[in-house]
Amino acid sequence: MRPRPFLLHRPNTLKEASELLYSHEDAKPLAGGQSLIPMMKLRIYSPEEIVMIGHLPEMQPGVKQEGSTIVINSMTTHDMVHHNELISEYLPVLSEAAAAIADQQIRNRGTIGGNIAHGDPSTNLSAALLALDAKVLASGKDGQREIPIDEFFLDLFTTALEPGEIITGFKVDIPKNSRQKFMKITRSDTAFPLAFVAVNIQLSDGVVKDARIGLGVAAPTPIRATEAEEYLKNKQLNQETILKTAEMATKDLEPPGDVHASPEYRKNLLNVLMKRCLNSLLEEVKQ
Amino acid sequence: MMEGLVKVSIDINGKKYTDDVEPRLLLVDFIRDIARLKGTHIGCDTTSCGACTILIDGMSVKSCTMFAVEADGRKIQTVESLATDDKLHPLQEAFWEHHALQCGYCTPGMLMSSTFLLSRNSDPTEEEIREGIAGNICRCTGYINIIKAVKDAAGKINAGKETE
Amino acid sequence: MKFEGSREVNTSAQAVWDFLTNPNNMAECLPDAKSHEVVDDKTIKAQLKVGVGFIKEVFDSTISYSEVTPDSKDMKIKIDAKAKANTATINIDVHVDGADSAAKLQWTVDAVMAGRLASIGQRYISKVSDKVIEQAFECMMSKLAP
Amino acid sequence: MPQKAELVVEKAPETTAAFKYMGTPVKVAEDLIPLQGKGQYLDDVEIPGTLYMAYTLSPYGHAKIKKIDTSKCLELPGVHYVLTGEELKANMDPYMQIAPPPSGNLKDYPLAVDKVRYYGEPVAAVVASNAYIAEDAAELVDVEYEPLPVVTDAEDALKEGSPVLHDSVGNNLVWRGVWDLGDAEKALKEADYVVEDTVKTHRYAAVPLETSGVLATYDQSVDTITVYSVNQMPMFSLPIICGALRMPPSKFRMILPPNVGGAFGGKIINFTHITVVAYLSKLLKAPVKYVENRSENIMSGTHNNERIFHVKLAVRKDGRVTGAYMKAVDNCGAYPRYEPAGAVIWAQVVPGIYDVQNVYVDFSQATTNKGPTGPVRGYSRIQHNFMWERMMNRVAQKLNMDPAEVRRLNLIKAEQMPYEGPSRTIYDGGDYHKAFDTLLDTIEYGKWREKQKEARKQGKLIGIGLSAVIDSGANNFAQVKIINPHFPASGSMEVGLVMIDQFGTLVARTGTTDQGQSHATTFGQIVSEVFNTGPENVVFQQGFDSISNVWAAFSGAYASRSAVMAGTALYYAAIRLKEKVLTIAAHALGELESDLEAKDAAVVSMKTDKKLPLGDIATLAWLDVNKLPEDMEPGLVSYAVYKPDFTYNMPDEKKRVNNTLTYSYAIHGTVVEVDPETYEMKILKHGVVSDPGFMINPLVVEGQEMGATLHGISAALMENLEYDEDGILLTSNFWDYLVAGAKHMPDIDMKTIVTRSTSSVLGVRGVGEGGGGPIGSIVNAVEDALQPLGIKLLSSNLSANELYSKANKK
Repeated sequence: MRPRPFLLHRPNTLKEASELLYSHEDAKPLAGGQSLIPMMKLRIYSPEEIVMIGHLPEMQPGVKQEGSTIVINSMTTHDMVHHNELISEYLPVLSEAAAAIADQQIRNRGTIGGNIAHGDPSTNLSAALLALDAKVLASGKDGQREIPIDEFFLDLFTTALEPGEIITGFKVDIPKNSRQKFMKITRSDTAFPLAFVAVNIQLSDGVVKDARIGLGVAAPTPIRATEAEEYLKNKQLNQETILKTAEMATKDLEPPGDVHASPEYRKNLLNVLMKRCLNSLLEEVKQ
Repeated sequence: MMEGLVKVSIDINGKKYTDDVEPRLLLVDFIRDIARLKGTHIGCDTTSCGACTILIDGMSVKSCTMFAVEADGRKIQTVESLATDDKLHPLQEAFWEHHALQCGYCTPGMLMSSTFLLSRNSDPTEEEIREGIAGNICRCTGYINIIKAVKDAAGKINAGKETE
Repeated sequence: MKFEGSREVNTSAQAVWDFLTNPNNMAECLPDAKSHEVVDDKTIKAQLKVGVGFIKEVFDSTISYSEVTPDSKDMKIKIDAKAKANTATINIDVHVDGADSAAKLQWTVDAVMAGRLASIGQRYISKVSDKVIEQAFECMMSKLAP
Repeated sequence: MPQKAELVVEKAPETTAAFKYMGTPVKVAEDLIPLQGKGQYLDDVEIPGTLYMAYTLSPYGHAKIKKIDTSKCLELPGVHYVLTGEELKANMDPYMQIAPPPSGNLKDYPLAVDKVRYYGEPVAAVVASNAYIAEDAAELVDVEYEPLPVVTDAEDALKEGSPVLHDSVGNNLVWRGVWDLGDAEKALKEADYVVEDTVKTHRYAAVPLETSGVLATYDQSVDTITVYSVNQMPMFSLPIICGALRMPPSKFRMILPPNVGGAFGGKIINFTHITVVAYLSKLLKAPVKYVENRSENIMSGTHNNERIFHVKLAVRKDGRVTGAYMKAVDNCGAYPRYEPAGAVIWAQVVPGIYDVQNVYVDFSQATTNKGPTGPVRGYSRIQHNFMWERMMNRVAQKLNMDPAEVRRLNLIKAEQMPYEGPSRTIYDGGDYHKAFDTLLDTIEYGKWREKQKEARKQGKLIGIGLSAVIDSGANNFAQVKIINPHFPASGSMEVGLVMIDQFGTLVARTGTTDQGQSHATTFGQIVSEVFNTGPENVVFQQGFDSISNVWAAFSGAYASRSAVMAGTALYYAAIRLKEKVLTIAAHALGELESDLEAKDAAVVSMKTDKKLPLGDIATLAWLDVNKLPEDMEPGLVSYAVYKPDFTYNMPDEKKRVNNTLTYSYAIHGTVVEVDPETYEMKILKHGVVSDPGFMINPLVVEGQEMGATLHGISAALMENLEYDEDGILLTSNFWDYLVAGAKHMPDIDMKTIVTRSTSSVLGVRGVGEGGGGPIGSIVNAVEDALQPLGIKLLSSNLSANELYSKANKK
């Protein structure tokens, strides 16, 4: 299948791109296109105008350390996120999440900015960035702003980006004494995932000082398990607390259902993944 | 600026192809219908099957999930680039040796994914090969012979390197 | 696909009923209407841009009232909506009752979604149609009793 | 000319060792073409000025078409034409139906007329100057529908009061037939136990990686339509199409490009596309191309028969099954395009691999609001094989026996071969016990049973499952006469042509349509063998062409018939040609024919060592023809049509007939582990032991068996066509219709044991359709794994989601 026609814009600057997107309500930015183009080919989504942004200088792939912060540019591909040394070292949950996206070809082309801008609860990186308390760097016609990831996902396919705003990158403070894990269950690499979980806990002498948990395909948006995070704080990580955390993280969820997973089954998977993530971190600590 | 037809110029296998195209023209259609290189195939609508896999600036991508305009000014390799002077690429040799194809429809995509894999990992394990071709569907062979062929080709390429 | 909803309003059942049965009020509350036209006292034609987030389709829709029964305050609303490769047929049973300043509006929906979005968007489609209808009633009730 | 009977005895040696070129894993020369991206598949065929067609599809499962407005569509620049069912109805006849009336009264057109009956049914066909515009235009066809009640379940469809799909039929019954073979009633009465259960096989599709497609052109100068298609049985489809279009087959040229991207049965009922595109090309006097997109291929490109069985087995105390009584209902979707053939084709494998002579089957097929069904790898037999394998496990459970033991007890014995089944199928040799025992060794059955005990103590869910398939091949079309005695087809045939060109090159042609089965190399080996010369001297013509290539009316690659049918025809043709070559050489050399032999592209005298190259013989035969023996016809062309004797060639009043010429078989064993929390299933071990008969090229045969194994694994664990209650297909593309990838395919331990086929000339059996083998072993293994949870499985498709819901229902 082939996409419906659209008008193409190839702006020269980020500012120009923002202005275009602001003034053309039905325009959509195109980054790596790995989410967008398949939807356009199936004709379930057909923007009237496309604004190419992948070539803009401000967006070019790159990961760098600025003091205690890692900055990831928007066009950094999943494959780059997966293999980047800084990310593997300091933000392994993000690296693991990127590695688990679809297949090699899609990881070679899909970008972190496009992935997050999509506002889809089934994108791996959203859970990882929630767990890492990332900041989304957005550029609009009135300038730059930082949006805390907690405030970014508003509803299904709906984000906090204002008209004309484009994600230029992400900032993540390097967590201290952090243990991180990403786990996912999917029937097939390019299929809609069944469930995934991203965990980032700060440990001191086996006691959890802080915890952030991102859940995927758990709700209309990527979400955190805030109650469970609260519970886990200042607790020793052990079988009992792990079970309780998993239960609290999932008990009130109403995940979407489809032919591959009922809401109940998805809930169960999230619970199991939650336990497995924490258990695997517990194992790591023991070693 | 807003554009109707767009001039696109793409280097495919060392040859430059230029045409005015609709912005929505998929790269795979550019390769097949404008460059008239028919080795790159279409097998699905959802970026799942990998029959259209090519290398763009050395990276494997699915050419059905890119617009031709996105490839403007870039270098592409398709399956037609693998054999040189009628000499098969080691991967092609190994696919032949192991009967790693039946209908051959997935084969160009499989070869391009494998080429990328070996460019990055010269000695992949069986598991790494499975991961490397996870984005390519084959309905005929059951994959086992493909995995064997990729492993074998890696061995031969490495042996070749050592003797150089 | 079936779902239901209700809303309590600080006004009389009669006021709710009168407001609801006037298609002009409904027309003002159609979510994401690109255009609308009240054809007669039982029919609205509208172009509705419905979807989730940025994924939206424009549906040519006909909304018609039938079996309007003032005595029991029951009526049926039928929505026939058609877009490229997608159609929806939605039947809503509406009932109003309740005391003077505590009316209750109740609706039950039976929706048949057909086409590509119904096939591909199975995970979300029930939530969307549920939400669209709820929004329309919410909008009307808040106009009636802000 | 030699008689066939003599050939069988004299020329087909008993053992592989007797052959030089056949029986060896020759590398597949034609693989080199697609390997370099040089293959020519349908979509690669280009004709200047080609227009493109796209369909407008039904969004509903069942709805009345109230009005079609094409005005907006026609306004779009680049649009040439819009075709609707109304126009087709006025200009063509509905397709021939296999079933007799009343269901034979069904009116089937390639575009919906008056109403749509399944989700994705083509409603209009739009022709435009390119594929992009055609797709845009197809969306602008404005169809007004009135939704109708939907029926998706076959048993519901046969109930009184169910929505009726085809008014001209009056109800949803396609065909019903009863087989009363032996005395099942008596067996049940006398049984120690009656084991009863319901078994269900699910709906999945062939999904070859290349979808179906058509390119048609109309040549006014000769008033002929030329169609390039990927149809697997072009000459069988031709009368169906030409009958509907009211034109003589001789004015309709069928071509298959040299490469077809897989088929697996899924490229047979695509004659609907061919009809529409051919019609349009003639109407518009322009080449028209259509290539299915993946969604179209999944929605309507051939689903397999979804079947429900209600079974009672008569069982003796010792585990011997003495009879079977069953009611089976097929859900054959909205249009029975190849059905009800599936309602008899199962009878190729009535008792499976087990010695059961008393079988009663009451079989019905129903139309429903799902996509049309047709042959899918293992067509109609895998359902039946699956039923047997599930029921064997039920017997084991009932008697508290090891399921392997129950099977061993009931297997047909080697000394019973050739075995005549209750429906007069003749199983052509084999050693089922040896294959079965080899399989148990291969998967280390005993060891895994021990491991399973240990695992259960630790709360792990490990299960072991076994299953078998009879992979019947080279069908006898007479079986369709069970459905309709007037159906004009019986037996089987295939044609081979072998010639030597002017330069002495051997050329071979046959009517089969290669879709990845390596015909060129395999058939080249046969010709090589006869002429005792290397395959480099043989050219096999790839692709099919009803004008320039050979064909028989049943020609094609389906029903695992190519090696058996075309192989034999070529073998005969080659032998006939060799006779002529030797005669010419004897005349030229002045020697006795009996002193000469063909060798290395020449004829050599065993007496004098004199040698005459084939090139020289070709010169005599084609050019210097006055030097030929007196009265000899010039040229070096030999043509043979092979029509096998099935012994029981036609059905009798009890519906008994030998349905097929060869019956290869495979035993599968699977060890699975089910995750007790997520219910994900992982195959720890999978073994296959098959008996393909003599293998002309073991590399190719093993490739086919491996592919069939993949299809079975994918069908059991992934592929599922699921419809909602409104008849909307929820798995309409590869995001939701999941097919196995490299990560899903476990290592397969594959072994072959070879016994010659007693019924085929070369000793080969048809292979490659045993797609159902792993389905039974996987379902049995998963149920075995879940035994501690007391979960019983019903269907041939498993998902973790379903297992979870079963585990948490109690």
